[in-house]
Amino acid sequence: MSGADHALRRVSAVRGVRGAMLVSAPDGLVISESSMEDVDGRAIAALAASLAGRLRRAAASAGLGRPTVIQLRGETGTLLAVPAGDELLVVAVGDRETNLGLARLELLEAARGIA
Amino acid sequence: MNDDVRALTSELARDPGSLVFLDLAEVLRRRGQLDAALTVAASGLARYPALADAHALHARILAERGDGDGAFDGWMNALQLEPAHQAAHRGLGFLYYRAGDLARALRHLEFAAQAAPEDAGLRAAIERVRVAAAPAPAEALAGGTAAGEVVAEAAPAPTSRAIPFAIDSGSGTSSESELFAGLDGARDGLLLLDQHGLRLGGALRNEDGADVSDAVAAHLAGVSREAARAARLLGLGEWQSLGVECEDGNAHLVAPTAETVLLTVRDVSVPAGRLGLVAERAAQAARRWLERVA
Amino acid sequence: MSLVNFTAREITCKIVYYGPGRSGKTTNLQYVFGRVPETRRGRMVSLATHGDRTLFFDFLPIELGSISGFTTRFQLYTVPGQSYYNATRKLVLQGADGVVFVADSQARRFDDNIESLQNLQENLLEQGVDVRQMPIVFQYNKQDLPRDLVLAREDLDDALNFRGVESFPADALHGSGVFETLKGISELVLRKLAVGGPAA
Amino acid sequence: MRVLESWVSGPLSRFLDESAARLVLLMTSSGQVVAQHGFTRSVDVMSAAALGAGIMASTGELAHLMGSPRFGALVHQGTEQGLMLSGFETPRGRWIGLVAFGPESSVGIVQLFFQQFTDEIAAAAPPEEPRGPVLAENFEHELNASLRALFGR
Repeated sequence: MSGADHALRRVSAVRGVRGAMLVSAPDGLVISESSMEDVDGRAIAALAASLAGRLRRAAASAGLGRPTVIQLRGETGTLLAVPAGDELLVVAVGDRETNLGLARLELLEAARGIA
Repeated sequence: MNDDVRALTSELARDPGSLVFLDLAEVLRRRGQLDAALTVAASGLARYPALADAHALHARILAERGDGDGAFDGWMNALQLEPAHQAAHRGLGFLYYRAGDLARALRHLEFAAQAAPEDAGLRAAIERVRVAAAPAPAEALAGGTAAGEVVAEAAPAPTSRAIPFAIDSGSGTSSESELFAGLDGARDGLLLLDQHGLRLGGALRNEDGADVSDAVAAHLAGVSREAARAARLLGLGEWQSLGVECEDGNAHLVAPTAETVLLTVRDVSVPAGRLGLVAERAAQAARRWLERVA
Repeated sequence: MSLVNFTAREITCKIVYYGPGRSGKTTNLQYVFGRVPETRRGRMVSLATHGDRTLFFDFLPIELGSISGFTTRFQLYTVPGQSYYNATRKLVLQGADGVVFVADSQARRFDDNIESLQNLQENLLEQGVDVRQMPIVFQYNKQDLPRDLVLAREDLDDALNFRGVESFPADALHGSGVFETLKGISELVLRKLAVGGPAA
Repeated sequence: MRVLESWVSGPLSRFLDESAARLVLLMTSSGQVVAQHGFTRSVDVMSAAALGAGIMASTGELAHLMGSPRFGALVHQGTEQGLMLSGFETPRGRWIGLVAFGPESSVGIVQLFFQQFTDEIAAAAPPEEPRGPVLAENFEHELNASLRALFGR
């Protein structure tokens, strides 16, 4: 098992997380994914990368430097995305019960390992 | 003028491969001979399909003939060939304005102004679009800019008047100063914008103290739509907030109303959780203010 | 089948120049390309090898102008003639509204013409097209060559043109017969769209 | 945006809106244009359609030759813009979409919303109506005049 797969498995193991994936940021495609339940992995990759791209440009124009963690919270779940270098994103989707603090730490850890 | 046309026509006849078609089509256009202008521009374009000026002129003539779709395609082609093409940005600015897409209109007009900073007419149009309370496009876009006249003549009134109050990018109106009154960061870390990326109130400053409100607002145009789309397609329900931790600061986005977005920015010492609370308080203030000014 | 846009009042037809290798199909398109004003034609797309033989296809769109109030456009295609390119020929033939069969008039190419014509019939049949319903004209090219090298139009008609459709002697390199051929196939193709024509 | 049949425009404008694509060309598998957005000259559109259909047909043959199923989509990612070619079934037969997109979009976004678009197209297509005569009986005169003008005769 590759390092990336191992890292994704650790993210997926966090309570409430429905799945995790590694995404190519410029083209919004799945590189590798772990136990993605009930969600179209391709949609997650495309939408997360698009959102991350827009926020990266906005953060740069605000003088905030590069984004390190992105969290989109909805009524019933959360999308988390952490850039790993310029080209990759580690992404997780969790339900309402997700331990977001732990998921965030695992994603940061995974990104450090992959970048 | 007639002599102009005659001279240019015979020059073009002598050398069909020359770029004189641009001058001839332009002269015909100014004289209102749009059919002839179009024929000349189209044949020039067929010969020089990679010439941005030819696309832009062709588009301009189509716009004057009332073919907005054709003009849009032409100006987009010009930009693909020459991303900073001034006339194409100007033309698209006016088309977007006409369609009521003020954020895109503004972006294109600002690009156009970068290439022609001395163009007072363009600057005035930008200000008017910013304020977005113009009584009619013909007035808003006047000021001697030819493309403005063109599209304004052909254009019906803008369909979108979604912005219910004036946006003053100066020192702030009395009502705007009430927006985030009493809140920490009211003048440098809270920014309320509409869905088109136009600033409604508040301000954002970078670490050098420069006002970056408009640039950030432009980048966030459509962000609420995109957040809503992602949340919907990923089965996350309605979106509630978008948090962005960055190297040099943290940002938090919420939607106080369906048409607005509130950006809260603090330095990295403010943890993401607390930023959410600050943002929620500011969102309440924004909702109250929006109700008052509407 | 030809595309008809009733809203924009436009007709687009696909015409395929078929025939054995080196019979002059590309030359036909090149001549048309050279004669038609730039405003009325697109770029000529040629996917060819260095040996100038058509590898994939040549393509030339032309605008005829208004006919019965419809802006009428023709898409002219050639197929690669060499026998080993049959897969490509089948692809190009898909959806054709008319065929110009360009035969090489030289006596020594007689068998190649027959083989190519049979191949055309097989490929049409495979696509479920009734060969008798497909508008087709013949062009007997290279008639400018010395008399003793080429077959006469009557001989070629006897050998190839069983249906007795229109045929045109030609010297495509110098343009003779190219216009007449295009006119002939245009009439047949558009006849299918016309009042009183056989049902399309 | 230009469409051959009006029922295509709803799904197509939604696709353009969601994907932020720069150019879109829809064609039949034989290369006839069904709809387009972003091109200027109709003759360029026809060339692009002929090439797009040719590429799809030849890669289809290639897949067949190698014993693999037909390619769903072909993507070319350039430095300035990307291209996607994708075939899909409709009640009107097999169609092909050619999409060009810039950095404001991505392959992922284009593919995601193209899928939605093809679903909508499949659902929206009305049954094909039989076609009556299009041209006047004596069209030859106009045809000849057009051809003569075209060839400068």
